[in-house]
Amino acid sequence: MKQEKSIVVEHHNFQGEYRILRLAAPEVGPLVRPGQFLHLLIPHLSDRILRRPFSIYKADTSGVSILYKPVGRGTESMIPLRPGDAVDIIGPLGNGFPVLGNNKLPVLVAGGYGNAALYLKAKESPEKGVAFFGGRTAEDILCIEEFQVLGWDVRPATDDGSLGTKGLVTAAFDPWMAEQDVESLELFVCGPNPMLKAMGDRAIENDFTAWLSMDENMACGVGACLTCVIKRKTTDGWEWARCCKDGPVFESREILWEESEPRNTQKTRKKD
Amino acid sequence: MKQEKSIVVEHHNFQGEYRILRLAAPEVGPLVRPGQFLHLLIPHLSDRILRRPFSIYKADTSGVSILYKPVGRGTESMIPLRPGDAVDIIGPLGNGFPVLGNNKLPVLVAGGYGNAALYLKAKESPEKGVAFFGGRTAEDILCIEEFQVLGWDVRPATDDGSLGTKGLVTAAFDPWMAEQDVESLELFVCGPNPMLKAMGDRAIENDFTAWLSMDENMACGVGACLTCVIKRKTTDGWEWARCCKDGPVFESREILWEESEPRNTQKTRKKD
Amino acid sequence: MSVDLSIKIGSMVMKNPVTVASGTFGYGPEYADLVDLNRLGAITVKGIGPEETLGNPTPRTFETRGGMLNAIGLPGPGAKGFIDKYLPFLSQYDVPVIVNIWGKSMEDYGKVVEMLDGEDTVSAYEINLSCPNVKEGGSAFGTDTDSFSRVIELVRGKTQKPIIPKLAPNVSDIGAFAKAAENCGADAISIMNSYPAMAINIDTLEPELANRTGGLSGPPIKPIAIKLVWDAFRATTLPIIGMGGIYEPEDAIEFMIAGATAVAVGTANFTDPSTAVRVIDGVERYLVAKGYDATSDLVGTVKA
Amino acid sequence: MSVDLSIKIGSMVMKNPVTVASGTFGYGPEYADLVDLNRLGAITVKGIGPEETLGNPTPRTFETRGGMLNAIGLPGPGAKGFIDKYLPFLSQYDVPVIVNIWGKSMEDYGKVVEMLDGEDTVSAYEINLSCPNVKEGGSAFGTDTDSFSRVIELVRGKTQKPIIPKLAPNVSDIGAFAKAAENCGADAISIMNSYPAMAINIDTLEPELANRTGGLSGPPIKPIAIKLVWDAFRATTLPIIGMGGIYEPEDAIEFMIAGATAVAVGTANFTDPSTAVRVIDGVERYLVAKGYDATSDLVGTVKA
Ligand SMILES: Cc1cc2nc3c(=O)[nH]c(=O)nc-3n(C[C@H](O)[C@H](O)[C@H](O)COP(=O)(O)OP(=O)(O)OC[C@H]3O[C@@H](n4cnc5c(N)ncnc54)[C@H](O)[C@@H]3O)c2cc1C
Ligand SMILES: Cc1cc2nc3c(=O)[nH]c(=O)nc-3n(C[C@H](O)[C@H](O)[C@H](O)COP(=O)(O)OP(=O)(O)OC[C@H]3O[C@@H](n4cnc5c(N)ncnc54)[C@H](O)[C@@H]3O)c2cc1C
Ligand SMILES: Cc1cc2nc3c(=O)[nH]c(=O)nc-3n(C[C@H](O)[C@H](O)[C@H](O)COP(=O)(O)O)c2cc1C
Ligand SMILES: Cc1cc2nc3c(=O)[nH]c(=O)nc-3n(C[C@H](O)[C@H](O)[C@H](O)COP(=O)(O)O)c2cc1C
Ligand code: FES
Ligand code: FES
Repeated sequence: MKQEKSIVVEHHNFQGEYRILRLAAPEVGPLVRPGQFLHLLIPHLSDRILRRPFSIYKADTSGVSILYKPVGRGTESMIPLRPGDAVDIIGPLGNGFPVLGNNKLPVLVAGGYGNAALYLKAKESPEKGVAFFGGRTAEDILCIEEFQVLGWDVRPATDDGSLGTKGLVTAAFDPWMAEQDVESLELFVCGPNPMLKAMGDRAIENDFTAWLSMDENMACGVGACLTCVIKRKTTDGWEWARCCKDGPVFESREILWEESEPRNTQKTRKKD
Repeated sequence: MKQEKSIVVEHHNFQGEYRILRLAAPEVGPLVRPGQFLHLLIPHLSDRILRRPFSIYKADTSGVSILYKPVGRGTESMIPLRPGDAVDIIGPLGNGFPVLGNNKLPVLVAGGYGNAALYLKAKESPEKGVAFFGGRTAEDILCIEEFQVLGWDVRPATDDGSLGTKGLVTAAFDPWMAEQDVESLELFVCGPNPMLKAMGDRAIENDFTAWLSMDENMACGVGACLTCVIKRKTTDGWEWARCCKDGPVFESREILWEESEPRNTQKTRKKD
Repeated sequence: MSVDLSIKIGSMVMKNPVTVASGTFGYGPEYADLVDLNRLGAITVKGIGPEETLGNPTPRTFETRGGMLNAIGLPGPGAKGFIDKYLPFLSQYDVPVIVNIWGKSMEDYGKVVEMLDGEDTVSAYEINLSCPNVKEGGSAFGTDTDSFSRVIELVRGKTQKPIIPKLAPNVSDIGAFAKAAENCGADAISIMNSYPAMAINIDTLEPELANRTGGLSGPPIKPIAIKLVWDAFRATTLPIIGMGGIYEPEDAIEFMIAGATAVAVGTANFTDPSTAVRVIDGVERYLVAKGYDATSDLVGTVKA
Repeated sequence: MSVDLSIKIGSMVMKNPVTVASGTFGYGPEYADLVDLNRLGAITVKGIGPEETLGNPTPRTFETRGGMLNAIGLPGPGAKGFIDKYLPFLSQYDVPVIVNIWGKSMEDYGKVVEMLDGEDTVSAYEINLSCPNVKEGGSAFGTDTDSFSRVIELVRGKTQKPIIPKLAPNVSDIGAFAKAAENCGADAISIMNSYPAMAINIDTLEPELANRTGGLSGPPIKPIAIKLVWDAFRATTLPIIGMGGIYEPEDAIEFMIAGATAVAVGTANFTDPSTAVRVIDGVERYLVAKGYDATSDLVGTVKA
């Protein structure tokens, strides 16, 4: 974990509303493992004091990239960033995804910016399995070709049927799962909480492993403030675990879902 | 007085650190009289809530211009303004300079952005007299040629002697005054408070009229908050007068200077 | 589609729940070129004492991060001067006038009401018991429930018009003051005045305000004000006029959900004089969008 | 050219006057990768109670205009857990450790001190009498001088180490609490805790925090904190640890001029973990530039 004044190298529209921001960050870049995130101080956002967390989409020794969607005051304020601008980042943060178990078939499941969070995992994974990507429309499904180039079998699902299966990601996943040797599956999931819960439930029912990258509001990002806690099961009940430090990735069996309807913290609409 | 979403037409360096900002403002422009000012809401200055007052340098039916120097958080934040950007202004504010008395010789005295505040007066005045401009160096003395073109006899004074008389503006003014029919002089003064006081003292001692444009911190700019008050003499003492509404121009005899050393509110150094 | 924006504070009817905060809108004429005064729910004027007063020395205001400090100190024309200079102007408008009153002593409050009470244009009194910027009275009355109550009782004895004590924010239990106001016959309460605060120039070592301390207002205090309104709402049945950092319609709506029947736009007038009208329009849009019939349906609906 | 930055709080020597505010810096290890802990004047850890506790449900924080609300609610490992999990780490550093302690009852405060007092690594206790986010104790102790005094006396009876009551800001007369702390044998006082506040989501009508209300911290509260420090400074001879919205060296200097012997960097750690070190360097530069020999020369020098 480092704090670094990174420099914008590239910043432009990626797809739909998503934008890509590439940062020169020679201190942070080399440390990144798949599933980790950055805590970014948005420049000139002088009436907001908190950093914003973003999954690390790509990283190498020279720096990092993120994919983001302007959804609020902070992300909107990032739009004018230009090459050469300085951006203060802390990272890499969180423990990221574990390495694939022996004799497991890796399955990626993503929604929203989850695709970005899974790219490094997809790249690193020695085995290339199946990737289920969900979104509202075709426009919301990011990076399909990139995953295909890496050798993944990508199966999109869209609410409006504009790409792949019509429906939630589960509509594509469930029939596929029915034909698998389920115990050999190992899932890496990043998306809105309802998707995480749906996949976690399937993992528990069907006895496979599912690593869920949890999305909680954060203040410090380093484990100090106890904002981002989720309930983690213990032998005799539960304890709080910090998403930023103990997560964001947890195995499905660790998580005690609080509400019948998990709160979707992935914002989709703009508001101030 | 109008509130208007003006549009930046031109914005660039003028001289030294001074910048010129021209705004399309068809509602405010036509109302302007010499010596009035604008109250400007600096865009994107989201952690500062107060407007900033600026003398109106030029105005016509299409809009207004100001000359300003970046000296602090607000004025620094104006630098990135580009043609096409919207700027919320309220103006014209204040009562401005009165018309020249009969058989009077008009004399302009200015320091800092005072030159900008006097330009419209110089233009409007039927008689063109003498203009004394003071500054630290030649760079600080604005618009000499523009005043000359209008027919004014410009007499600069600089602290370092890089232009005109070496010394304060009084070093140029006093010897000149000694040779005049002083009672026929009518002064229009805009500059730092010590300059205003110096000229006011001379007016009182020598029995001529001096209109002083006072510079006080402002909040509302329209007379509502009672921030910008100065002491105005009354028959039996003094009362508060609002610089923004009752001023900014007062005759030298109206002003009760509070301190032996008047506080210089014209900022010269940058600080946050 | 149409929603009833009007509210009542005692006998005073406001056509919408939005007034301006005392001291941020002068006596009416100052903003008349920029704001259609007839749009406002009420005009609340700068504090009026029994006599003409000078207020504090300068500097009187200072800009802080996101907000401002003021120590204007209640200069003004006094009740008689106000009647002569400003009431004729205000009487031209179809808007209730709330006169904010203050005194250095308990008796002063009574005196100013006696002087104003015959004027039809005066619709209600907001009793400033919380000015952080005058040595005598003001804040002292606002932080002690006994003297607080006595001022309200005294004013109550002098007028049939609605009286609205303005509470001090720097107390541990605002509910106690809300209840005291109710018990003493007040018609509503205003929350909050600016918060006692200070800024020091580190070059000169001098306070930035001549009065040394002042009141913090604007966006920084909004979350404090929301909590005070909610606390008071649960302690009293009196209507509350909520204020503190209202800049957008959403801010006003938040105050109303917390328990404010009406709101006042203060410091925002300096930033953008169109704020009050924008807030009125935005509150109306929100009520329509949410399907409410009347402003009152929203008041105190916080799910807490 | 060289200036003595060190200060003393009772028997505790700090090599410079800058610590971190409890709850914003974890227990030490969390920021150790980003901040050279040995540079700090002291490390103040998150509030420790006698037992392991869970704190409040989520959401626990909310960003407001220019600041934030928190209602973390004092989760933590308890005194025993703290000793086992964090003291070994903290003992590696050459920095005094101030343990912020809290309790639901008066006895709790005594218990936690008893459990910690044998540990050499614990240098001092900051007694949290002002947490806005726990129902029992906390704030209630901080807004009533009697129970405030009794907690301090009780803790005083259990330890020789410096004790530093942390005062609640939502009181009318902070001086009374400062004096009470002095009379009860405290070694210093801390001012201020976050200010009781609230935010409501206008779409859902729900409070933004699960706890409904929380504490406002960050830049918005600085002018309030400066005034409280100045008020307390004139009421007591105890050293004051000032905090509330310190983001830049200039902010810390302003607190010191107002009367703070030391300062704590809180919410700013979230924005920029390098703040505390930047503040230390900036204070030193300022003292050198102004020709002071020691930090203490600056304390309380406001010309007011
Ligand atoms: C571990 C993690 C990884 C993320 N990765 C990505 C990514 O790769 N791409 C992307 O577009 N977004 C990502 N997000 C979400 C991103 O942080 C939010 O979109 C962003 O914080 C919204 O900020 P805003 O100021 O635009 O919105 P606002 O709504 O104005 O923000 C208001 C407040 O809410 C908080 N907040 C709002 N939404 C979220 C959220 N979903 N999670 C946490 N805090 C939130 C903000 O921190 C802020 O304090 C990630 C979030 C987490 C926790
Ligand atoms: C009637 C009038 C006319 C003016 N005309 C011009 C002009 O033509 N050109 C020009 O460059 N400047 C002019 N000024 C000064 C200009 O308003 C200040 O330079 C500006 O307010 C500084 O803002 P800042 O945010 O950059 O500085 P900061 O120091 O960051 O501002 C901090 C606060 O101090 C106040 N403040 C600081 N300096 C002044 C000042 N001199 N007068 C009033 N308030 C101040 C600001 O309003 C703000 O609230 C004029 C001021 C007045 C009162
Ligand atoms: C410049 C100024 C002058 C004020 N004068 C008064 C006053 O005379 N009487 C009063 O009760 N409140 C006065 N106030 C307080 C406001 O009415 C209001 O309670 C406070 O500013 C909080 O609201 P805001 O944040 O919207 O400004 C004044 C506030 C400001 C900023
Ligand atoms: C997330 C968070 C947690 C806090 N936890 C504690 C705590 O456990 N004990 C305590 O005394 N103060 C606690 N505080 C208050 C801070 O120590 C500090 O007094 C307050 O935030 C004001 O300083 P600041 O504006 O610099 O943050 C907490 C503040 C925040 C923001
Ligand atoms: S965000 Fe602070 S502990 Fe996770
Ligand atoms: S600035 Fe408000 S009265 Fe002049």
